[in-house]
Parts: sequence; structure tokens; C-alpha cells
Amino acid sequence: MEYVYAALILNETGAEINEDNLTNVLDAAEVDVEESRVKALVAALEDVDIEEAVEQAAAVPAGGAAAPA
Amino acid sequence: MEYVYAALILNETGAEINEDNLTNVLDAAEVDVEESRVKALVAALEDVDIEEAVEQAAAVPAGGAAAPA
Amino acid sequence: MEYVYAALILNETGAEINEDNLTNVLDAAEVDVEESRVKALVAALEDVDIEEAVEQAAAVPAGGAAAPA
Amino acid sequence: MEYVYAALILNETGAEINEDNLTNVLDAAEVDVEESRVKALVAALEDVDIEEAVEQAAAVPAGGAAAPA
Amino acid sequence: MEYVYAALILNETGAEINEDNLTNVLDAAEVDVEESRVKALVAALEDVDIEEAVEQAAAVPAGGAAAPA
Amino acid sequence: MEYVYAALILNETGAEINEDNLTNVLDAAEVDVEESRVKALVAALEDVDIEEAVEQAAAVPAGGAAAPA
Amino acid sequence: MSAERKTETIPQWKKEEVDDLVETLGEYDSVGIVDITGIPSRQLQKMRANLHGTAELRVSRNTLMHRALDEVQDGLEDLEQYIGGQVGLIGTNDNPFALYKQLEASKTAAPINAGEVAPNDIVIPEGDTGMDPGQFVGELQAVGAEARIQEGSIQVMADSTVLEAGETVDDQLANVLGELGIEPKEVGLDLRAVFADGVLFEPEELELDVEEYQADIEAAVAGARNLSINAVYPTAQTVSALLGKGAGEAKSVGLQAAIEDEELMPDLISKADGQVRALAAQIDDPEALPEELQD
Repeated sequence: MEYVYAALILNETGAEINEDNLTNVLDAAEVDVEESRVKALVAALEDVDIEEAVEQAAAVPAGGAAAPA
Repeated sequence: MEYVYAALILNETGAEINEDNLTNVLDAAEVDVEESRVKALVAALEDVDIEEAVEQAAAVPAGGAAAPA
Repeated sequence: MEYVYAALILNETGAEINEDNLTNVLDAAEVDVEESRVKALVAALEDVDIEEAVEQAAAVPAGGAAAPA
Repeated sequence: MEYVYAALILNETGAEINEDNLTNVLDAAEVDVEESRVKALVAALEDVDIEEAVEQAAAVPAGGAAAPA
Repeated sequence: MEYVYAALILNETGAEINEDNLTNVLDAAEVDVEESRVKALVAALEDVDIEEAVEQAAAVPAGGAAAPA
Repeated sequence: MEYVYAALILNETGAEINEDNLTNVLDAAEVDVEESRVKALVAALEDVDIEEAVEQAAAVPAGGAAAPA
Repeated sequence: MSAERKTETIPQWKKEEVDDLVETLGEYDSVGIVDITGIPSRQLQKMRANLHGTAELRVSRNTLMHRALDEVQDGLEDLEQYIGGQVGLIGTNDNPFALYKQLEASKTAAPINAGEVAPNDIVIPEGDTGMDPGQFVGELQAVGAEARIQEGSIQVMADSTVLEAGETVDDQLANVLGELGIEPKEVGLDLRAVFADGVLFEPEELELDVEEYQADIEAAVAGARNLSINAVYPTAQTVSALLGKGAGEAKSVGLQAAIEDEELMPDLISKADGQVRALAAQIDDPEALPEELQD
């Protein structure tokens, strides 16, 4: 999950979630950074609205299996 | 939130969650680090079982609707 | 489940879920493909809305994703 | 998700989940394979017990069957 | 599902679940029997403990029988 | 349950669930058919909405708790 | 052969009656003996009319019915043991279970008279009798009902069995039951036995528990679904569930491995956010937390 956490830190600071920035954060935590995962993460996040995803998480009680519609 | 994410990254990598390490990670994300907050977080986490806390949250709420088609 | 996974891959790529395509995917994974099972799967899928089935699964909280990696 | 499905097929057949095998399966499904995603997938799965993760999914009604009344 | 029901009848009577027996039962019900579906069923049931598979809710954590190859 | 399975096969094929048809199916499975049970089943099914029962069963994951042997 | 012999020993009208009965019996797949004790003939006519189209009721002398059943043989002679008292023959091409159900459904309640034997336990039900306080409360108590005066009327406090099956109703009880309008008798054609396609059924075998059958069907369907899914044998009805299962498994693996897949991202972000909140919840010092994570 460290790659995801790194992306979320950047999201909080308002920095761009790109390969360089992610790598910097992970490097600083002495993660043995795999370039491919960084690339894949950037690509995967391209069309994702992080704020929205976070809000939805907050809307659902964590731990509780939400009843499917 | 970024302080807590930074702590989670360190937790994943197995690095010690201390002031230096947190500051490094946050610096790398170009966070304007507040020393007092880092101190407080390190102190607060001393008595917390991070693994346990993280696992409790792990029953992931589905962001189903957010899934790209 | 490998036959089902193969159908799901084809569904994602937009390729037709027919005997040839399923067999190709399974062959590539060196599955000892049983033609009858491929046929049965294709037959069963005939009137099914795959998107709907997949989306319903996605809407359900994934089972407690315990120990984070 | 086609990359993940490909990994699950290999997991079922007992084949190694490596770049070559994944690429073969995805090629067969005529996926336009991105090498970095394959690499990232292999890396991400390295420390995960796939069997366990698959079984955990089963804790949730597949197909979104609502809780029994 | 008629093929599955036919297999279950044979299972109850203790008769072997093979192509001939399944075909006989389905023929008697004037099902337009598809050989491939019969074959596929026999193949699918080969390594399955039918009693257990019948009783175990399909959507419940797999103790072992859940995902036979 | 073989009598019920036989009725369900007939239900799927759209054949009438009468004594003759049930007996044929059970005979084919070499069940030592008890005429009285066949008669009782036919009579009982007159008052049971099979479709409804089928839907009911499909909506609820059967088996309840995981009970892997 | 035997029929020939019997015709010599009985009057012509009896012979004709037996022949007629034999002919009737031959028309039906199922033949039964019904008890018609205590049914007035006019009511019997009505019942006969109601059965029209599904069953035929024939009432004759018991000796002649014996003779007719004996003559047909084929197992019908087994029914002779049920002839006794006031009975009739009933024939139907319906399923005997359906016949039984129809006969049971057509039974009507009737008052019971002094001197009659209770066919079943007689119960005075709990509730307000609606009667004004008076000596009736004593009568109720005398027959064994738990009665008392409450809120201005006579009330029975609990279901009270005042006579058990097989016991004889006395004047006092008949009177009380009459006052209350309780009709403990079920009057109607009472099936004693049916012979259907070679099988003899007694009433207890003819009473079907439809709910149990329904439950069996549900269990059978559910079992078949389980088998289909667990054995990964897709059918039109279960292939959706299998696809869902596969998708769910992929999702679970994807989330656990934090696979960088577009589809998984929203859930992974949710997961991370949930973890942050869960961890923050363990932290007491507000100084350590940003505002949005403080309680």
C-alpha cells in the first residue's frame, strides 16, 4: 500500500502525482522503489477522482459490510 | 492527513516511525513540515498497535459506484 | 475457475467470448483445455449480461482484506 | 482488471506468475500489453498469498445476493 | 440446471455420474441433450465431493472445497 | 430428494410434472420408484409455486454458515 | 366366473346394483371408502353435486359394496376392511391426495349434541365471550373453562380443553357450547381409505405438508446452485454468480496486493483513507492530528 499512501500524501499537498514525485516520497521512506509500480500507479490514477473516492470511503462505515443494493 | 500517511508508509517499509524519518518523507513531498506536529505524532503512536488499527479498517468499503466503466 | 477468469479477461478487452478466444487464452496459460467445458461456458453465457454480473460483484465490499502487504 | 484475471488463471494452473506467462495469456486475449503493468503486477503479487486473498473474496456473497431476509 | 439436477439424482441413488447415466436421465425428461454439456458436467464433478459442494453455500468462505480446479 | 430433483428437471424442460413423466425420469436413474411418493409429489406440487421457490432459493445463499468438513 | 355364481343366489335388483357399482368402479383410477355417518340426505345430495366433475359418490348397501369390490378384485378388495357403518364408495380420476384435500376443504363445522362422542378435543378458546356477567360464568367454570368476569363481561382467560376426544358430551357442556356458538364437529365426507393405481392410502398418508415440499424444492434448488458454483459448472442460472465470484476474487487479490489498476484505485484509496482514520482514532493527542481527523 505504500505506493498508494505516497500518492495520497501528494494529493494532500496538492503536488502533482507523477513518477518523480512519487519516487521522491518513497525514496525518502527508503522504499526499494519499483519503477514499474510507480508508472502503473500514475497511469491507474489518471482518470480517478481521488477526492470522490475518499468521500465515498467516509460515507460508508468502515468495517461494516455495506448491504448491497 | 499527510503526516499519518507518512507514518503508514514507514510502517509498511518497516522503518522506525521517528521524527527524522517522518520529516524526510514529508520533506520529499514538499510538505512544509511542522516540527511540533511530527513530535506529537511520534509520541502518540508510541502506544498504538498500528498493524491492528490498519487491519480493523481493512474491511474495505466498496467504492463501487466510483469504479470506471 | 480458470475458464471463468478467461471469460472475464475477454469481457474486459471487449473481445467476443467464444470458444476460439477462450481456448486461446487458456492455451496460453498452458491449461489442458477441455473443449466441453469451454462449450458449456459459452452456452451458459449466451443470455447473460456480463457487465451486470461483474458490477454487482464490484458493488459488494471485498471480503476483509486483512493483512496488508 | 485483465492483468489480475490473467494472474488468477496462472495461479489456478499452478504456473509461475511471471512476466512471460502473464504476457502470453494477455497476448492471447489480444490485450495490448503494457510491460510496466505486467512488471508492476508481478511485483505487487510477490508478497501476497493469492489463495488466501481469493478465499477472502468468498466471504462475500458473489453476484451480490442480498442478505437473506 | 437440468444437467445438475440429473447429476444430483444419480448422486442420491448412488449410481455413477457418467455420460451414459446422465444422458439416460435427461433423455427420459425429454431434454434435448447436448453431449458437450454432459461431458463438461462429468469433468467438472470429477474431483468434487458432491455432498460437500451441495451443502456448502457457494458464497461462503472456502474451507477447501470451494475452488476446485 | 431424488423425486424433487426429477420434478425440477421437468420444470426446467417445461414438461408437465405428472406421474408418468416423473416415473420415467426416476426409472432412467434406476430409482426404485415408489408410486405413492410420485403421486404425493404431483399432488403437493399443485399447491406449490415452483418458480417462486426457485427464485427464493436463488436469492438466498444456501447453506448458511461455512461448514467445510 | 364367481359373478355368474352369485347371480343365482341374489335377487335380480341386487345383481343389477352390483353390476352397476362394478361398472362405476371401472371408470375410475382411484376408488375410496368415505364415511357418511350423520350426514342428512339432503346435505349429502349437495355434497354429491359439489363433487360433480371431479369425483362420483355412490351409496349402497354395505353388502353390495362388498360384493362389487370383491368382484372387481385387482386390489380393490383391500378396501372391504373399511366398509362399516354408514359409508359410500367414491371414485375419481384425480390424484387421491387432491381428492382428500377437496373432501377436507368441503367439511363444515356443526354443533355437537348431548350424548354424542367428541371426534376431537373440544376447546373453549381464550377471549371475551361478549356475555354480560351472570350465572353463565359459573356454568363455564363448571365445564372446566377458566372463566371470570372482567371489564364488564365474561372472559375466558386461557384456551380450555373441556372434553377430550372420545368422551361423551353431556347436557351441560352441549348447552354451554351452544351458548358460545362453538361448533366442534366437522361434518363432511370422511375418507377412510383410497385405492389408487395399485396403492392403498389411508388418510394420514393423504395429508400433504405442502410447506415441507416447498422447503424441499428450495433446498434442492439451492443445493444445485451450490454444486454448480462450487464445481464451476456454469449454467444459465449460475454463470452470473460465477462471474461475480471471479470478479470478487480478482478484486480481493487486487486490494490485498495493492495492484495499480484503474478499477481498483477508488477502493484502494478508500482503503488507505479508512486506515488513516482508523489509526487516527487510536491517537489521543489532538496536536498529533490535522483538524479533519480530530473528533
